[in-house]
Amino acid sequence: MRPPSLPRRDLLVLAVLGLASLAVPFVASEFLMSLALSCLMYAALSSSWALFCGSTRYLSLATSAFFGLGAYASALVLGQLPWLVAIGLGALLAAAVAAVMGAAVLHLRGTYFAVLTFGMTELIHHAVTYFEKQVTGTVGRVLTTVPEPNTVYFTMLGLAVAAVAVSIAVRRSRFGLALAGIGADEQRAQTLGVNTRRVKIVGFTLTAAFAGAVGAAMAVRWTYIDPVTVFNPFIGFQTVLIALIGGAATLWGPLIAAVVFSLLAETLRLQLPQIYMMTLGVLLILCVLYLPGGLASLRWGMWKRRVPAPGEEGGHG
Amino acid sequence: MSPAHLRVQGLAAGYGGFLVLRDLSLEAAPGLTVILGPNGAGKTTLLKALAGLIARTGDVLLDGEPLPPLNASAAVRRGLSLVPEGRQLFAQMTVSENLELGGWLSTKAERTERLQQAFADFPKLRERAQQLAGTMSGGEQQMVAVARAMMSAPRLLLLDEPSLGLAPRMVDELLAIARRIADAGTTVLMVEQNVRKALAVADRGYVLERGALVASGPAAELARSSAVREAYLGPQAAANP
Amino acid sequence: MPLFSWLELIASGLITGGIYALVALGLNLQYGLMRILNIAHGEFLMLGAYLTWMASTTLGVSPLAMVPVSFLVMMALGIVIHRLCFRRLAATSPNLDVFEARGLMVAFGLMFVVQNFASWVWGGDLRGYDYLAAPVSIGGAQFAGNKLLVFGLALLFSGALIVLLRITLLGKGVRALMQSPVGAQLVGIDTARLHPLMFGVGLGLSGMAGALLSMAYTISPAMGEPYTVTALIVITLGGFGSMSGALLGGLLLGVIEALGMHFTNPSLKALLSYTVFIAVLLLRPRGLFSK
Amino acid sequence: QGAPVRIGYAIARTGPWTGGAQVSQEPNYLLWTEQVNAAGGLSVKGGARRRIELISSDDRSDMETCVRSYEKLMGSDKVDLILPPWGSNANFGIAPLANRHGYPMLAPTALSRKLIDMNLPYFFSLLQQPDRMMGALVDMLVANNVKNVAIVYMDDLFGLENFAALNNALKKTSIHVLERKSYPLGVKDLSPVLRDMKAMNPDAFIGITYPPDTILASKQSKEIGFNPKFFYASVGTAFQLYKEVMTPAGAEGVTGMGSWNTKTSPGAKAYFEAHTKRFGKEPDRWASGHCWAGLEIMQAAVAKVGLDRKAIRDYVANTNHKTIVGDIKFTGSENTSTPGTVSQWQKGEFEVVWPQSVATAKLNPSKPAW
Amino acid sequence: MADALLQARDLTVRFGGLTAVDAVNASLRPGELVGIIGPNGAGKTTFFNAISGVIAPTSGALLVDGQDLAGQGPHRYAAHGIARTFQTPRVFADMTAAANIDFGLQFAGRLRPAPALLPDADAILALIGLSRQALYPAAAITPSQQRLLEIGMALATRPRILLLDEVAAGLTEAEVEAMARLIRRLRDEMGLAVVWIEHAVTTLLRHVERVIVLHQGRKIADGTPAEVVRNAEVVEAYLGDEMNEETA
Ligand SMILES: Nc1ncnc2c1ncn2[C@@H]1O[C@H](COP(=O)(O)OP(=O)(O)OP(=O)(O)O)[C@@H](O)[C@H]1O
Ligand SMILES: Nc1ncnc2c1ncn2[C@@H]1O[C@H](COP(=O)(O)OP(=O)(O)OP(=O)(O)O)[C@@H](O)[C@H]1O
Ligand SMILES: [Mg+2]
Ligand SMILES: [Mg+2]
Repeated sequence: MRPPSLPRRDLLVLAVLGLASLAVPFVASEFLMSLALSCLMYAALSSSWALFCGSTRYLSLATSAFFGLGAYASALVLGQLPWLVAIGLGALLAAAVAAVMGAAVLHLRGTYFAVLTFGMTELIHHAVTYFEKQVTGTVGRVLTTVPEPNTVYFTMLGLAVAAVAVSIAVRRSRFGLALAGIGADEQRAQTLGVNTRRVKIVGFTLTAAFAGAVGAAMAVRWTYIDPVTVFNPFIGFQTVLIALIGGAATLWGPLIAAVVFSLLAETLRLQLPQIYMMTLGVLLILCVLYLPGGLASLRWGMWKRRVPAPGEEGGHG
Repeated sequence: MSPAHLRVQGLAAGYGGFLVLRDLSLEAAPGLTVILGPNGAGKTTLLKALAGLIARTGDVLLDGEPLPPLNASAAVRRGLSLVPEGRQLFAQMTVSENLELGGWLSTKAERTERLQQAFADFPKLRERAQQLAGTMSGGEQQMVAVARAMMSAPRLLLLDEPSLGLAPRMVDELLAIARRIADAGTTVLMVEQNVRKALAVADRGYVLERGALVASGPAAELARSSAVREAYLGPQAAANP
Repeated sequence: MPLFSWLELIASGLITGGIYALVALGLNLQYGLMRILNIAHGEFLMLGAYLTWMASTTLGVSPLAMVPVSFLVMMALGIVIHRLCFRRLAATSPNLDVFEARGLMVAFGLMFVVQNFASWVWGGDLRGYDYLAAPVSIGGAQFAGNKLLVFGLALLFSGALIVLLRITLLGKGVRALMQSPVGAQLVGIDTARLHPLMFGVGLGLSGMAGALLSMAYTISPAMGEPYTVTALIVITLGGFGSMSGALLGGLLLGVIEALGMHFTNPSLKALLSYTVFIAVLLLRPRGLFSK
Repeated sequence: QGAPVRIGYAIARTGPWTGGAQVSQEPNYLLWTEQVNAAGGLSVKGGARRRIELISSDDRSDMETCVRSYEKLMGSDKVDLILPPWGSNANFGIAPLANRHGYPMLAPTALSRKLIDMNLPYFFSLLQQPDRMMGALVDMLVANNVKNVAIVYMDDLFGLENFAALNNALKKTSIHVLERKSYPLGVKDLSPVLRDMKAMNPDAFIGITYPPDTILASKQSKEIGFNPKFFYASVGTAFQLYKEVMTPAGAEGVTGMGSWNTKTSPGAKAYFEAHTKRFGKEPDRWASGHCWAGLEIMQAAVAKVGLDRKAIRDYVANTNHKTIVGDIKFTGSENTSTPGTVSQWQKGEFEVVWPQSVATAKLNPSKPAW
Repeated sequence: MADALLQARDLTVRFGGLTAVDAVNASLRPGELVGIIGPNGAGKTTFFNAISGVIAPTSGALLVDGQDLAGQGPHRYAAHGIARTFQTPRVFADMTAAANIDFGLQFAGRLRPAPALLPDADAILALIGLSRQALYPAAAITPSQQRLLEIGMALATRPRILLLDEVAAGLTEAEVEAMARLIRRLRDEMGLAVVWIEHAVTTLLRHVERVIVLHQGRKIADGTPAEVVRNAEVVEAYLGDEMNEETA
């Protein structure tokens, strides 16, 4: 399963993309920069999501929980602590919660897991609401000390690059192979020596750390955060959708989809908001039906000829 | 209800353009017919094509009436029933639910009656009626598969390696059941790897190799034929009658 | 608190619970039996509600008459959707797990499509109308007429579905079909018909629930999600695919929430429901009432 | 005629914010633009009349999209003016941004003391803040000898701030609070709470609620026969929908947040009629009026000082504005001249009944049974 | 038995009211080739599941290298050198045959010394005779080839103990014979201890040194093939007149 692809090539592509993005704030308009920021946000979220969920096929809908926790973490400490520390704390908080959550729910598979992570997200959302109301007497927080837009942009760029770089590294590692084995047949992987429980928890935690860091960085753009905004399940849904449309099992798929998605969103949204959302829905359905490997499989499908598979049976219903 | 007469003429079938069977003709008269052949000969492909699970060309006549291709449920309605390779049980449902579903096209009364017959044939299943089929042992699942196929009271029963995974005693019992079914008026067409035992109970047999029939005749004759003995019964069987 | 008030409180919990059970019917069929976690469930319910609202405010049709109409319209829609999406999905998924995951994604897509279609056609405004809102007094306790109606029909439809699935093999047939499509064909199930039909019925039930709910609640294009979540919680409590479990689960949830609201406050309601939901999933994933 | 004046905004056309945005806000933007353009354009200082070109987009009820849209409008498109998005949350995100870019912002649907306290020079909030609205309500209750009240409120910024203001105001009176219950957004059933309250038989019920819950609480109170003398529900009572869902007879006597109607001023009447004619639906009797007032202020400012945004800001901050909802004057970001008000449904109209100075009808101190 | 590789003590597995494995005591010495037979549902597969960590035994101990592994995850068993195949093949369907083998090498296989016979994936594929199919996706090869691949995957974990569950199912007698020869080779050339479940008794009994017979979860016999075929209880429960034919 370890792809014989050249990590050098992947790293090179990543470096070029990263450097190009580095230039954006100096050459592009403010709007393009904010568009790029949102691309980067979804690239970071969905690449890191796919890192674990794509290969293990554990469909987590908890991204918004980690995102929200990260946002709250930075809202709490920003002002007292420096920016990067706040980002780190966001990642740490999300990772800690993910480790506990993972230990509790990662024995369930399939839609059980999806539904459960959704439920957990809502639980965290309501628990934070209740806590804030009881303890601080209000639900939202105003962020008064916010960094320069450029700082936010470079941070997000760093996170996106890190997410892809980690994905490249993981794909080349035994850890990545273990994740793929879990996705194929978990128990079989166990009998071949994989400590699946540990691998899953580590993977889930890693994914969560990225979402937490992204949440911590994004919070400052909104000045005011409240649970409804930062725990919005749609952040999680969109992450999943982007990853799947791009191809959750591929390295570049989520990134490609994040770009396509953001551009499409920007163009269609202006004239035809509902049509945009409907297009997104239709696109998703078409992808699932006709391109189960995601956008990324479009290109690779052309030159990577598949070995003829005589045993292609299947069919459900 | 009279036993069915199956006539196959010029049958071709395969997977995605790759033909496994070409221009195959055979007949299953009332009684028990066995099909022998090495791995990959196309035995399973033949049964799947007959049951309407895969595309085919050629004529398949049941009592002179053609069976529509690629329509498994229509074939069942016409009285055909297949115990497939891989069993295809409903793993997350109980044994009794699996059996009930075998009688999908029958009335409730018929189902109740046949369920009792199935339990009589396989007492183990009565004991385990409430166990999930997927948790049964390999051999037990095979029993469920056979019993389920019987629930539709078929006129033509197709069995694909029914003895797979069964203990020797069970193989004997199962073949005895197949014989009894045939005697009771159901036409049985059976693929078996357990050549010696199968030929002992069958009326007639065919030998299939690389998609074509290479021998046929009464079972006793086939059992005596040295070609069959050498190919399927191993050297010591040939030496030791 | 006097006994009478207790009874009243429990009765109001039961009524809400009946509505929960009603909301869960369609999803229970689709997810419990067919493994299609139709996350767009609430959206189809919303369509049923809009149909009813439109017919009643513009054409003057009685909302009650729209209940069967919504059922049929949504059932037809369901069959079309099945033809367009799930048929292919079922044919190409290598196993049930993959089918489930992909089905969930398709349902997400449907959610976007339907919700935004509604917002495009009807706008984002909140809508509502007045129908049978007059209180009815039962033994001194008062309940809205429309809620009682909804409750009664919820019980009726749940009951009918329970009986139908018990005396016929339909429900088992659908489950069988999902577990082994080949096996299902081999026992004579016409898989090409049964699958779309049951999906259609599921959607029809959602549409019907929407028609009934529009009598008692305000409607908007974004109203669906909470109903999907409620339905999910209810069928989890009852055990996926168990109609009687969902009815009991719904009633129980209604009563728990009513009591919870009385003793604490509604803010804790969401926390309470999700805690129950997660606890059941973790501790009794086959539902509260499974043996 | 010169180049058009480009005015930009983003607002919810899809997602959960749509309901509010499409009732109280965007229709007004569109109506105003049409009217101004029909009259030959916006008069800009120096006498020229220039057409208005609206540059708008959907914020999808999503903070990030909203922020990005305004960054585009102010940073890249460099529009002449902006109009605010809908709701406190979005305004929290946009206000500092607008301030940084030096765009004056007259927000019709931002209601939070915290936002005022951020002291952003370019930000102005048109609605009365919680202390005023709750103060007026409590004054009214005291004047009508209310002895005790039961309160439900929503768990969000709006609910909590209003609840706090209400408590503050009540503290200064002898009114007894029998019950306080909070509820989460999206509640589907309040009847257990309402039944408890009915058993306590309070003189007044106060709901700090959003439109769906306002209707839910009203319907369920009707259903259980909960008939306090005062039935107050904050947001949504001022909507046409309320009267339709509850029927005019059912709505009779219900009080809530409202501050104007056709009797308030001739301008208000003209606005109301134009709106109803244009969209086939009535504007709500609270935020819509303030939204329109904000547009009037903007229009006057441009006529007076042109499109210099710093000058507009100074003008807005230092002038006593005449608007359809009465005089508006800002102290910092807050509108301190519109008094807190209470309105009440009477024969199909949401009459302002408190304080007397702006009342359009006399308060009916005892709501008829549902 | 001090030199036992693996020792089950009173190993019991219950499913609700059903006792699938009932207080079984058994041990396995290095380099032994042991057969397990018994009627359908006797508990053979369940016994394998319990001694490979796939299910936790209800009670009893399982000593490997003097350590009780009962209740631990399958990866621990793999690390101790216990490898198995599944009765219904469970290969990684989307991966190539070579990648399936490689998987075992990367995990349990990495922890254990490489035997000279099986240094890498290619050697393993050659041994099981699937070199030609190395780059086929595992889903595309036949069930009997998948069973071979299962053996290859087990070998890739570089085990000391190999548990084979009906690897010869569905084969003709000649093919069963070939399979038996492969198994003997593994034992002879690599010194593996092999436990082999198979219903093809005639062949099985010819190749193994010791047979364990399970019946209704209990061990009813444990001895040389010759002893076992003479055991009346075994004949009654399992063999029927299978061996009569053979000896006739
Ligand atoms: N789903 C499939 N797709 C492509 N080729 C297949 C498929 N199933 C079987 N084949 C091929 O068709 C040929 C005949 O297979 P079939 O299963 O009919 O043989 P069989 O006689 O039943 O063998 P066995 O004794 O192993 O069951 C084989 O060469 C096999 O590789
Ligand atoms: N998960 C389970 N739940 C309930 N019963 C089970 C479960 N797994 C196995 N059983 C039962 O335990 C018994 C032993 O099963 P096992 O699979 O070990 O038999 P086996 O000896 O391998 O039989 P076969 O030769 O048919 O494969 C069987 O009767 C089976 O039905
Ligand atoms: Mg076959
Ligand atoms: Mg077994």
